[in-house]
Amino acid sequence: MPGGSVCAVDKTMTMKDAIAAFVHDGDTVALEGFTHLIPTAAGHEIIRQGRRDLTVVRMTADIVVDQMLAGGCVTTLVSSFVGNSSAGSLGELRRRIERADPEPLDFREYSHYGMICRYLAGAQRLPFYPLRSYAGSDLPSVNPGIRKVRSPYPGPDGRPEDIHVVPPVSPDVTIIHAQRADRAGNTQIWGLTGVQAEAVYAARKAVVVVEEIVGDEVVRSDPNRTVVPSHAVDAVVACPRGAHPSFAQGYYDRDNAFYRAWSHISKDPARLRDWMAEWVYGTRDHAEYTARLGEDHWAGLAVGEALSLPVNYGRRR
Amino acid sequence: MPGGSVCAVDKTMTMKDAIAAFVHDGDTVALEGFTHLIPTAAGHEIIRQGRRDLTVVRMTADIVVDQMLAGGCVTTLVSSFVGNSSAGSLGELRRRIERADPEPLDFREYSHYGMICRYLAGAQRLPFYPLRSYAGSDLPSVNPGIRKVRSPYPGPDGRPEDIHVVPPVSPDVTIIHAQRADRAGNTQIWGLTGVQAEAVYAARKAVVVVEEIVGDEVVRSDPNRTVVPSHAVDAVVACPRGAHPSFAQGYYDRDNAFYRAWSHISKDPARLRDWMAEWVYGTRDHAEYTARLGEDHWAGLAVGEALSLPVNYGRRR
Amino acid sequence: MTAAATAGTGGAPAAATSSELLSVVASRELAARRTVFAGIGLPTLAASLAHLTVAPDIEIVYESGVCGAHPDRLPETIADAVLITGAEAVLSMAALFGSVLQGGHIDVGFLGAAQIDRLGNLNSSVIGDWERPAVRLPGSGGAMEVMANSREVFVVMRRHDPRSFVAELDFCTSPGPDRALAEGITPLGAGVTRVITELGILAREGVGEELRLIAVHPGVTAGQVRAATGWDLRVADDLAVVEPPTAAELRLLRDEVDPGRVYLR
Amino acid sequence: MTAAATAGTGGAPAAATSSELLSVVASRELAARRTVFAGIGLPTLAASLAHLTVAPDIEIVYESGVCGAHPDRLPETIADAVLITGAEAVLSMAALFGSVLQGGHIDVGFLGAAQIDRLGNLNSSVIGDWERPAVRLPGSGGAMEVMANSREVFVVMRRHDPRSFVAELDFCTSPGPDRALAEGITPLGAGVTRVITELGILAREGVGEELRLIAVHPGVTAGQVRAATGWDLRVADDLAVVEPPTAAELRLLRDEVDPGRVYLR
Repeated sequence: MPGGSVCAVDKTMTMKDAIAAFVHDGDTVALEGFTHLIPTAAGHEIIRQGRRDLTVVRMTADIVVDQMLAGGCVTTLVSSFVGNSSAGSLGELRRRIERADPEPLDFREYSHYGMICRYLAGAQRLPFYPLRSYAGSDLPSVNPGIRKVRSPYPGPDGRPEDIHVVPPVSPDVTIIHAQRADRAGNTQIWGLTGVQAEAVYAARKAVVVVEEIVGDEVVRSDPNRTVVPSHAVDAVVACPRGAHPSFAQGYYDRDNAFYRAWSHISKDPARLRDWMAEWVYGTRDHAEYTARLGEDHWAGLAVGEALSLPVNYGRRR
Repeated sequence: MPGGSVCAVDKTMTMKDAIAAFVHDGDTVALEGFTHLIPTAAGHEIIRQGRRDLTVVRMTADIVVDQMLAGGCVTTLVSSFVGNSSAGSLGELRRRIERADPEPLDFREYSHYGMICRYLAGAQRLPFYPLRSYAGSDLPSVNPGIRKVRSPYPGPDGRPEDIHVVPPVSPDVTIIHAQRADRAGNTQIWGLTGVQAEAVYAARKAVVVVEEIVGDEVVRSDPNRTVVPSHAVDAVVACPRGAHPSFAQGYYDRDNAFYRAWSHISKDPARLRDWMAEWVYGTRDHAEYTARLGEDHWAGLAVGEALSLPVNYGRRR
Repeated sequence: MTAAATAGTGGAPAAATSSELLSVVASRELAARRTVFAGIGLPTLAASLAHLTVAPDIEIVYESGVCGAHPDRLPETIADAVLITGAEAVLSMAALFGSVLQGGHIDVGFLGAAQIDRLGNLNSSVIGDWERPAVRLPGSGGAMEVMANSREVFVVMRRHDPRSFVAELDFCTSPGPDRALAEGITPLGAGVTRVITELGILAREGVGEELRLIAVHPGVTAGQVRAATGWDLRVADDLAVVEPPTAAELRLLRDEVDPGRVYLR
Repeated sequence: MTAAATAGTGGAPAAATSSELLSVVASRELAARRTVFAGIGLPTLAASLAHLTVAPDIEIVYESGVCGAHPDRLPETIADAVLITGAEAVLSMAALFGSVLQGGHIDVGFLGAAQIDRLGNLNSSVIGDWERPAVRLPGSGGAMEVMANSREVFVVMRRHDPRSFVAELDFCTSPGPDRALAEGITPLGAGVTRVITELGILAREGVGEELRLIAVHPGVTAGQVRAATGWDLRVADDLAVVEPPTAAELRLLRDEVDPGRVYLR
């Protein structure tokens, strides 16, 4: 049988090369990570490379989406929550939607589970996915993508039963952030795993950004921890602290002060422009961004140790 | 905030009490575990307690189902694979289906993914679940449960698209075997996790049989390992080696010799009757069954150590 | 000996703040409930206090996937790292929304909103027109799913005024069962059954029922609440006065639930 | 330096057994394939040999949920514990069948069957009538899904006789694309494209095509194969003779893939 000694395909790339190779003008790009492991660094590199006319798919359109809007990358947004977490508003997004300033935003609005089901349908190559949301909501009246199907089975009361459905989403590329992967792309996540696996399987191509690339033996010591197997991954990018200002469980904590600050930064177009100039256009890459934040800043986000107890996978004797 | 010191509900029960409380004549009972962690001991206790007229739902109807058929417990079987793994045949099942001997068996046949989708629909409280199986198969002609739905979205070629669907299954009780749980029912499984979580969520009640009950701190050191949370569990039964002749990753290996032997035992009704008398009716409980197998036998199934490397969940400083 | 029993001893605590009042009143409504779908803030405070008083077996489920959290610090978001370390389970969002929430495992869901109407329908999407709103709010998130799939929904509204309690929503994000049934679809739960505000408690029994004022805080009159409500609010014949937070409740809230006063500000 | 290149040195190995022959021939057909959905037995041997020869990047996916297995012993079942320890990933069956298989990630699926017809439709359910069969076989398992969702399907049949290669199936468990299209449903893949037997290799290009005999093993004639087939089997104009297993292939199979001869018996 093929053993561990055989070299698997090496999919590691720099962030610059991965974005250049897998994100093109006009693409549909999913960025996932629910509060945890938000692929911010990838979003910044998309802005630096000046991508245009993107359709961005993201359940929680938060800071990184506001930044991509400010970078002029996005014409269409598919989302179920457009806010700066519980910390306030997204200034650029609100200007785009409320006043078409500086230009209109094509917003396709769903609910959280509607977005999850769109990924599930995309991942499972289904024409639609049924869900018990939307009945009586005004959302279907502004989103023709939300439709209904009649069940071929009688309902609980014996009469015909209708249920809402959403269509699949099949991004050109999905980008996620994770704690670690091997060079072939076997990706391990712990803590909140969100909708990352479904978003990757729904996409034509997938880029995984990780805190660290680890040896095969690390991944293989715990195969249940692998949330995305290598066959679904096209590029692996090592980018420590690439999820800032969100957090990476066991690596660094959420930068809550930055979330609160963002509402003020993004509210003022001039201040937002300055911030983008300094932190995105004014940094070569994420390493420069993290260095500019400074080690004192990172020390404030450092976390202590709470190790999982090992389990025995067993070995035939 | 509520801390770890608060006592959660204790759901531990003996196997005898759990089967008496949660399995009734005429019930629909799902037993899941795909090759790994098959709840054999629970099946034996159902036989000992003389349950009748059960509808058994199990993807792979294998040895434990053949035994429950021989015990006269089952009138209806819902399954996608009726065979003794790759080791041969199920004698009692074949007699029931091929010759209605000693009585007919109502067999509702699906494919593996059809069964998985029935559990998914049950767990998600959906009227149906769509899947790309069954087109052109003869199975829908003998199973009116398999139907079709027209998608409300145009197909890839712009024309209307049809897709097959299966109905939900909502067992009265689902029984699974797992490596470990806490007393409240937070259940951790590693290795093959099969369809256990979906089968539990699809059911009205759930019984989890485990190799060992562990302290809260063990489960909580690794919450991503919890496949079934306590809110979905009604009883926790400690029953070491309760999955024999199947295996429990990290605890004991598969008894392949028994699988091969079963084809011969079950082929001969007299021999099958003797086996049932000795090993099921002739044992008070699973502890007596495992003791009768003998420590030499168990030594042959023992496994060595291959520990997962720990991950850091982190702690705020 | 329960914590609630011991916390009643000692000197009288300071008067309750608005946050404390809402948390305590909401916690009492959770008596005997088992599973609560809660966001961070007052709902978490209420559920945590209920755990120490009227609902010892309560489990808080967070939209992010966490079940049975045992944080050693008060979380600042529904996905705070401290909720994960030491939790009993972390589920994928597909499992959480599909099997747990839509599967029917939630007894009480907590929701907030910018607008609520007499049937407990909620708006968290826009003020004004959806296409070009005066104010773009965050949208549904999981609110629509919490409404459709929880057995009942509690709403905590700090502000009780005619701009929030409206005769007609600008947009219906999360519909109660009446609107769903009008479409021929039967939801699992009863929709909003309790609205807890700075003025009192509104209640609704289920399908076809309007919210009614069932209790006012001490010193508040039914007339004041009706004036603060944008529709002709019905008042219960047996209108009660809310029992103020007890010394025991306040001590638990201040000393055990939120000693750092992250949410009790 | 590849293993295949080095294994050719040394003395001539013993002649190939039937199992070895089928494994070697199947392995060659996997050239440049990436993901293979395989059961235990000959398919695993073929994929493992292909990994060492014509398809170094091949990944075997097992129906039980295992991806990227690195067993230190030869597995006896698709869910053998030795497949899990050291694997790259273990998925739930819902993810495996939903996202991996139905999601379209499988290049080649391996299937067996009791009966196959000229279009590559397969029966693994019953001999005789479904209601009261002469022989009840295991049924679909995941076979129907492998057929519908793999880009192509390879069938390995030890026995090549008119009882297995039939004009009309007793029951169609796993239909090829022609039968699905007749129902107006377009499947992902081409259905069965290769059938490897003790007599030779049958091939089929895709929709609307019948299986044709494209190669025979040394010493076998087209007439023999036609006589062993229950329909009027077409024979390729350029009928080839299968190159026998090379010494290198046999050494790899015997020394590295199945040294314990678990399946090569």
